[in-house]
Amino acid sequence: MALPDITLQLAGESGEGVISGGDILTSGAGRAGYWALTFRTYPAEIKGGPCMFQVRIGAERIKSIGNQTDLLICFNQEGFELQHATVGDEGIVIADAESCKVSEEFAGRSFEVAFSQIAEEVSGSRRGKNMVVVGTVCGLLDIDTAEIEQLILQRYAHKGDVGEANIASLKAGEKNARENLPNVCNVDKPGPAERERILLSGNQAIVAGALHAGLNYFAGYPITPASDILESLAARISRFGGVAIQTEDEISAMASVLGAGYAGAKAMTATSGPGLSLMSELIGLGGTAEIPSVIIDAMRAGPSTGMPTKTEQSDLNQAAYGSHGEAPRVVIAPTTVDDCLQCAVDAFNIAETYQTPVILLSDQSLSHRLETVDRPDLSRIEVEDRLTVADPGSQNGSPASAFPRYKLEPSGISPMPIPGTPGAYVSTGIEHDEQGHPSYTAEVHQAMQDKRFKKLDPLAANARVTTTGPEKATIGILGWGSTEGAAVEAAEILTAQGVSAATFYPRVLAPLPVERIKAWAAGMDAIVVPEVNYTGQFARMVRADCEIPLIQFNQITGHPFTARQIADFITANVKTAAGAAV
Amino acid sequence: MALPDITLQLAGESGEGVISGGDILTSGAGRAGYWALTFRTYPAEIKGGPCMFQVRIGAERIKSIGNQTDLLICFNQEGFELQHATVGDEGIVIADAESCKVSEEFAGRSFEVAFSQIAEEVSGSRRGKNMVVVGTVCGLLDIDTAEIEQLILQRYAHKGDVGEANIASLKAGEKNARENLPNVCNVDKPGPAERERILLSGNQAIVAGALHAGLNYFAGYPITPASDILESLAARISRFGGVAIQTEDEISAMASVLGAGYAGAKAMTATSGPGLSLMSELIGLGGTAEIPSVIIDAMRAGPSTGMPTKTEQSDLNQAAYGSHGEAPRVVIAPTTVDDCLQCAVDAFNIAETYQTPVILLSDQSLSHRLETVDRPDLSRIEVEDRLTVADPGSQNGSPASAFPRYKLEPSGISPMPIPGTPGAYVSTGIEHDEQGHPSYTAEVHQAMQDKRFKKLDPLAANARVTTTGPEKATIGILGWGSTEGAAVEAAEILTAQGVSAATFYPRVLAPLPVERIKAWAAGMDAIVVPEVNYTGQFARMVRADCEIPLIQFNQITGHPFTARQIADFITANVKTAAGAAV
Amino acid sequence: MPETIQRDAKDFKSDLKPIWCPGCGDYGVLAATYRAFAELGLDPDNTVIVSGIGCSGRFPGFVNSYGYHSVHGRALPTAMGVKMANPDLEVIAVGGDGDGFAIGGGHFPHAARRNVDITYVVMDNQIYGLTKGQVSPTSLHDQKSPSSPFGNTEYPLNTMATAIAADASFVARGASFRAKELTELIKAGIQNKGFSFIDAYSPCTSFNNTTQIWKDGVKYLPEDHDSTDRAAAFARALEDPLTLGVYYENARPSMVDQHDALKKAAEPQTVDGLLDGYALNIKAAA
Amino acid sequence: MPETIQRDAKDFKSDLKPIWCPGCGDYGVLAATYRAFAELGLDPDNTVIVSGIGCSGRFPGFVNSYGYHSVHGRALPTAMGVKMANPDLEVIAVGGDGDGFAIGGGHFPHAARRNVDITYVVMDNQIYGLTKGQVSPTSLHDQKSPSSPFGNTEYPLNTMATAIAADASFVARGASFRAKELTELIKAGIQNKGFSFIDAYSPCTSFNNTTQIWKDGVKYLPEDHDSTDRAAAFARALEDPLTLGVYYENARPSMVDQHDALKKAAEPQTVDGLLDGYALNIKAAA
Ligand SMILES: Cc1ncc(C[n+]2csc(CCOP(=O)(O)OP(=O)(O)O)c2C)c(N)n1
Ligand SMILES: Cc1ncc(C[n+]2csc(CCOP(=O)(O)OP(=O)(O)O)c2C)c(N)n1
Ligand code: SF4
Ligand code: SF4
Ligand SMILES: [Mg+2]
Ligand SMILES: [Mg+2]
Repeated sequence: MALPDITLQLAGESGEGVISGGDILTSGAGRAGYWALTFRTYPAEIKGGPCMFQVRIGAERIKSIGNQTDLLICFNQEGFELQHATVGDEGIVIADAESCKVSEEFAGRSFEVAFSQIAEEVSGSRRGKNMVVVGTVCGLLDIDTAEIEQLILQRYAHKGDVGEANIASLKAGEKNARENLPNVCNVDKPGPAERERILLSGNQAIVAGALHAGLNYFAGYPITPASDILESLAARISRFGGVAIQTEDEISAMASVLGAGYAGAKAMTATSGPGLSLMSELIGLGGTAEIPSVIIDAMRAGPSTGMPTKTEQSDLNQAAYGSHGEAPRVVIAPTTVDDCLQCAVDAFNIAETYQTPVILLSDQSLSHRLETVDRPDLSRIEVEDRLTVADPGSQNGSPASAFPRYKLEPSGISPMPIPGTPGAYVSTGIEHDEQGHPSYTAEVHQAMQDKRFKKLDPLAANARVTTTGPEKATIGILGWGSTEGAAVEAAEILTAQGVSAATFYPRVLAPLPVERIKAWAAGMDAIVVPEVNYTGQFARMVRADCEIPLIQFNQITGHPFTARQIADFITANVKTAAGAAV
Repeated sequence: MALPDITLQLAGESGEGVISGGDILTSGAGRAGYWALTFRTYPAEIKGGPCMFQVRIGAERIKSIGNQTDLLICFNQEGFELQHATVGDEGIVIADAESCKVSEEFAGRSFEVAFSQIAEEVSGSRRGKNMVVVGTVCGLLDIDTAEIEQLILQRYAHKGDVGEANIASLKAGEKNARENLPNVCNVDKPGPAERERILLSGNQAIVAGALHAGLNYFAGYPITPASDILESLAARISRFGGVAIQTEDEISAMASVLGAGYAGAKAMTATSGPGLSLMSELIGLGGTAEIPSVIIDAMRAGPSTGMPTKTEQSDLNQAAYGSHGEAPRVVIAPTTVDDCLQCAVDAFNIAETYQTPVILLSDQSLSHRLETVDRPDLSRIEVEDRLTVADPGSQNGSPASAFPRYKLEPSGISPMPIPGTPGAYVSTGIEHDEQGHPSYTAEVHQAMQDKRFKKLDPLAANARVTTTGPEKATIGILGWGSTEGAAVEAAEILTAQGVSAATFYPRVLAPLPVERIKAWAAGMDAIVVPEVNYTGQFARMVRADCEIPLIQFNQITGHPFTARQIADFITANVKTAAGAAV
Repeated sequence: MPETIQRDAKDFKSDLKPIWCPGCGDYGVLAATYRAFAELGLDPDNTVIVSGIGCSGRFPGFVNSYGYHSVHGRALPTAMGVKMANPDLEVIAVGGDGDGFAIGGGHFPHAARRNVDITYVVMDNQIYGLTKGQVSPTSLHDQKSPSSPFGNTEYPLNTMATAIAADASFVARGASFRAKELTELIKAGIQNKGFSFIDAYSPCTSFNNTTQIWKDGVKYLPEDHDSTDRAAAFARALEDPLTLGVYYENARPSMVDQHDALKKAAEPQTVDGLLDGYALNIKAAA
Repeated sequence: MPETIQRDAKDFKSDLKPIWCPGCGDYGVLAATYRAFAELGLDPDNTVIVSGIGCSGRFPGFVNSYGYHSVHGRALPTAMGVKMANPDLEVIAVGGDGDGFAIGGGHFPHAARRNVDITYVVMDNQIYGLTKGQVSPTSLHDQKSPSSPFGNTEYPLNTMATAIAADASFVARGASFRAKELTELIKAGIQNKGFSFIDAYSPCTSFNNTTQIWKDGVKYLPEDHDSTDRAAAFARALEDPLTLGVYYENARPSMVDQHDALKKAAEPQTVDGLLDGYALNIKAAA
């Protein structure tokens, strides 16, 4: 019987082409019409060390990393040792004949292929081992290799015969699999694609979204897993007329982003937790001086230096509350790769419209996973610009350098003059009156805090939310960020078990959409909040403001949730009002 | 009729001796057996500008700044203009005859005294104006000036005749008041003192407490209102064998404090909001590497640079959550000046016992208010030290530099070797195993986060709480920090009005004493949380963890609450279950 | 190019009265700045003054131009952001010795290395004025202050040497009480395409009143000083610190120039073009 | 004073195997450090190695001594805290060029000014190794990297010039592949009472493989170089950057010395004595 989708892992040593093999396989499967979503682990060493590439592919859109490994391909013994525990009860293991012995428990569902040897035979070099692996997978799953051959030719165009050698290995792997491993595993064939699709990572999607929104100033400091945003922009932003600068640290990056935003640019930085912490003071300045800015935080596992290559959703507190005093800012979290693109645009639109810092919380798993998504129609993704000053003279006519930059408008949003045009004023983080002049009276402070916080209210009411399932359900899953796919699948699993379940994923987390959460929650018998963190940061925010009972599901393995983990937690732990375990 | 206490204000121009006059008056009243508590405002200018000194004195311990001014002394017209609105319905105004005209509304309760002229007559210089003012107050309130004369002689010992001249002015002011303003206002005479008393500020009390706890390394960067902690320690820590260092910024200060703590010192830094924000990343390191440290945050009004000379309780979020990932730390808040001393000792005891950063949240009003308090008996304030290693060999005996520093003990607290003694290990903010070696497995991460968080549990259960009022009451006031005095007085006001009221002030805010709050809350019909901040940071923490309904009272005037403000808020806004407004 | 409007120093005065103490050197730096701006014919709407926190940090409020009062120590990276976002703006960064060399000191060498096109004027009073008189990185060894009651244990930072080591493209020292010369330095700094650093002695009359000593002690670099000789400039910087003048100049491509070159060399692209790079030319299974 | 135990370089090897790439220069610096420690007879229990984050930041883990792996850029202030808290400890700070001169660059001049008694060894590979190859402050102009695909627009920081401008009391340059000389430099740095800075070229074989160029290019300062002449040292620092040796020395009281003097001069006090200063000698009203 063919599976609706299949989760496969390539496990080996860094340097053996595990990752490049996985990349090409994913691309090839994508071009062959499959949907795909990847996940990988990184070695602790700078170079070398064990690594693993996982891809789940199927005929329908893939929402999460997959509950277990259906097909494990081991490049070496260590790969087997480290990964075999993830293999499902009916999962298949294919091991390198030369270097890997599979244990007894896989008897009957493990096979050997002499990857290196095959490569050597057909190409004269053992280097093609990973292509034999890719070919093996194509043979097993009946994926046409034509597209992959193209990719190989492109990738190795400047490397002499390497392309041809790799293609030979690929085909040899495929042939061997078709001949010697028939019907070992099967996956549903995809139907015709309804739309164009693209394959990219969360970080790549953020870059595309930011550029679409009009990004023209980027400053950042390298940090895993955000560095490739800096690198990608360094390579291409000049083609869009902007600049990308690698600063001496994150404080400098954020300070310069605010300077650029003040000067009228659409400015962004990208970092991970440690950098976000360092930006705390300046994020407070941005909120107080009301300067648009976008901060991408690709979360990694904390605390402190923590586990830089692992994923976690543990920066929400820092994003929402990090900064002394009470400095308003907006926090948003994308849930999928295509949502990264949309949220990047949203981030700029919100930053510009509300004149505020916007922190976009992605995470390591989302930053670096490759996902096939429908190609977004950019012409339909609207871009907004800030309210500037049409005729400052009419509003000003006042003494030198005293434009009422912080005018108390009912909306809380005051027109912002851009240096180079009339309307000179001083932007400041000192408490200030409408002209930006320092003022320490109770009235001014109250009025300005009101202005800065209340202007964000429309976001709570109007920002985007995705929800699945019925309005009245036994189980509601409330979450944020990259866990959505797993949560939606978990709801499907529960529904299939006869327990009605729904999901609710707001994009804007601060300000929290309190009324909308309450309205949705009213239809749920019990609400579970799954978070890849220790304390349940989002659950605590929701309890603080919505005053509804929640059940936290917290897990900090450094890996994303699987749907099964969420469903199992609910089945094991949640008793509904009726008293029965779900 | 004599008042139980009286709130008086001196209002004038910086440079006229308003502050020094107020200081001496407060000291003199203190020596005469009165209790006192002061409050002042600062000019916006670096030098010059209007300033105001307020002191409330009485026969019983003073808990808060006073609900209104009972006696306003104006050094000049601006002083009157800026402060007269604070004068109560029966309050008296005494104005400088030369420079100040009092408005009609004070007819019958305003008096003129020619402060400068009297000074000039008796001392040959108008400089003694402030001493005439002090003498006037002594005359009005029948305070013996003998002690004040002593203080003047001490203060001006090295300044030639200035002391004598000032005493002449003082006495002339007193005489004039006794002769020309008899029975204008009266305050209860204090009874005999039961214990020795001292008069000091919150910052001074923190310094004393820290030194008592064994502080031997201090590093800080100047910032209002914390600078005087650095200055005071620079002047005296060498007498205690320690060092105080002014670093190049707060990041350096905090890094060095952690270095010193690691090396075995009792180490502390002191800052205000902007500095605390900058320390975010390193506080996370302290929590992760489990290094004892104490951070004093003298909160000022935010956000950003905000209003540096004004008070606010708005850094709680930053203190509790500031740092990416999830890094445990302890947050404590003293409520009075003597409690500052006790809490400083507590902070070190907690830091040492639990091997964690401890953030002590004071605020501008507490930092700089002078308060008469019973002299603490230092011999009864216990000092605790960290768990070090008696015989590392027995636990170690293992390879080079692999002492199990992070051993998973049931208490979560592992013995900490001190450099210079056997037990070498590497302290790190990378996720690590028991030996401190980097480790990124799910099991290690989970175990170490459990260790770091759960070791703090005893604090929530056992840390100090103060509470007043009955166990069952109509109104419960739940708060933190320097608002306690006003809250307790507000409860007294409500009680006097026939509404039973109680207060609950925990010292340790993170970890939150959830069970104890819940137990106390169970006896209250309604719970009000007064905070000098905008969003209700503590209320939100309590709701997140205790899931009890709360009524927030938030005010951001830059000034401390008065008891009346809290009582009035409750009367106006709180309806109890019975439905009737309180 | 808009027509140049004749301007007067007082056109650059804002409606806010400085809150500095009587005699504070910052008044002199402010006056020199007004004059420099006027003489260069700067347009207030096209000029941005960026500062950090300190007495000197209040500077932008007193100038009729755009201003940006950042947090403590971040004037330089902020100014870089302003300039790189809109290279047409004239960007001046100002601040104190603490702001620029203590908390903000980490940004200085990088602004210099990048040669970002801004002029940075430090009002150097060898003290923290706003926080009431603690020693700063430029305070003298053994100097007494509230935070060094037994005398400063640290040795002062040599700002000229630091700037020359960082290869700033224009390095000069002036003084608030030498208004004409300071005006010229500020003008020269603004005219230099690249990072210009002007350390302006500016006495703090309240907490470190060096007015008289400085007035008595200042002198100028000799006529024959070769400001293009880096080693010679450094040697000068080790001599009498009260020597004023242009210590060092090293004209080279500015940060704006370099990024302009990148932009010019780049082929324009669209985001759709970018997405093409991720496209899957899907072949649906038959 | 405990009796000096004869030690061997391998006594300083920890049980953790370095995770550096094959050929990484950091191995050489590590070996030189083991030898320097052994030759000086340091006691592992009395020695603390402090680092920030980077490939080089992993260093303390590989040494049998106390270690402290701080966050990125904070090795110097951390080391100051360790040393000032317990001056009997031998404190060595290590790190990368990014750690020390980008994010941590603001601490460097102050460590030098204070003359804190530590030895700071920077493994300078002119690249960010751990984050996979972006340019660092010491990267060359025009150098290509993932974050400078069209060539580095910035100019490299001259670490020798920077240290001399900051008046560090011992300033030297070595190289990982000149083990014997590097060992001597580290020993001399540790023996200097005050802030010793050693910039050790340490090639990154994975992201900026300068091994051959550096090996071919290095030379030494001439015999007659006068390391006590600051101006001359600076002039040297402007010459061929591949020149190794002790550039500059300026012996003066260290931070520990200065604070020791304060402690010695101070009259001991108790907290009760301190409280006496706040005492109210209350006269209760009759
Ligand atoms: C992060 C932070 N730390 C500390 C302060 C307090 N602070 C304000 S200005 C200043 C130093 C002022 O000295 P300087 O830069 O020399 O300026 P000056 O007042 O002398 O002109 C300090 C420490 C602050 N505002 N922010
Ligand atoms: C605050 C913060 N920002 C960024 C990083 C990411 N990061 C880790 S090491 C490093 C730079 C490494 O370069 P270098 O200091 O030269 O050391 P090397 O790896 O070359 O030895 C960076 C940017 C971090 N860990 N923390
Ligand atoms: S304190 Fe000093 S620097 Fe500040 S305004 Fe007064 S004189 Fe100027
Ligand atoms: S990446 Fe470079 S610096 Fe890091 S271990 Fe490898 S060779 Fe050394
Ligand atoms: Mg200064
Ligand atoms: Mg490096």
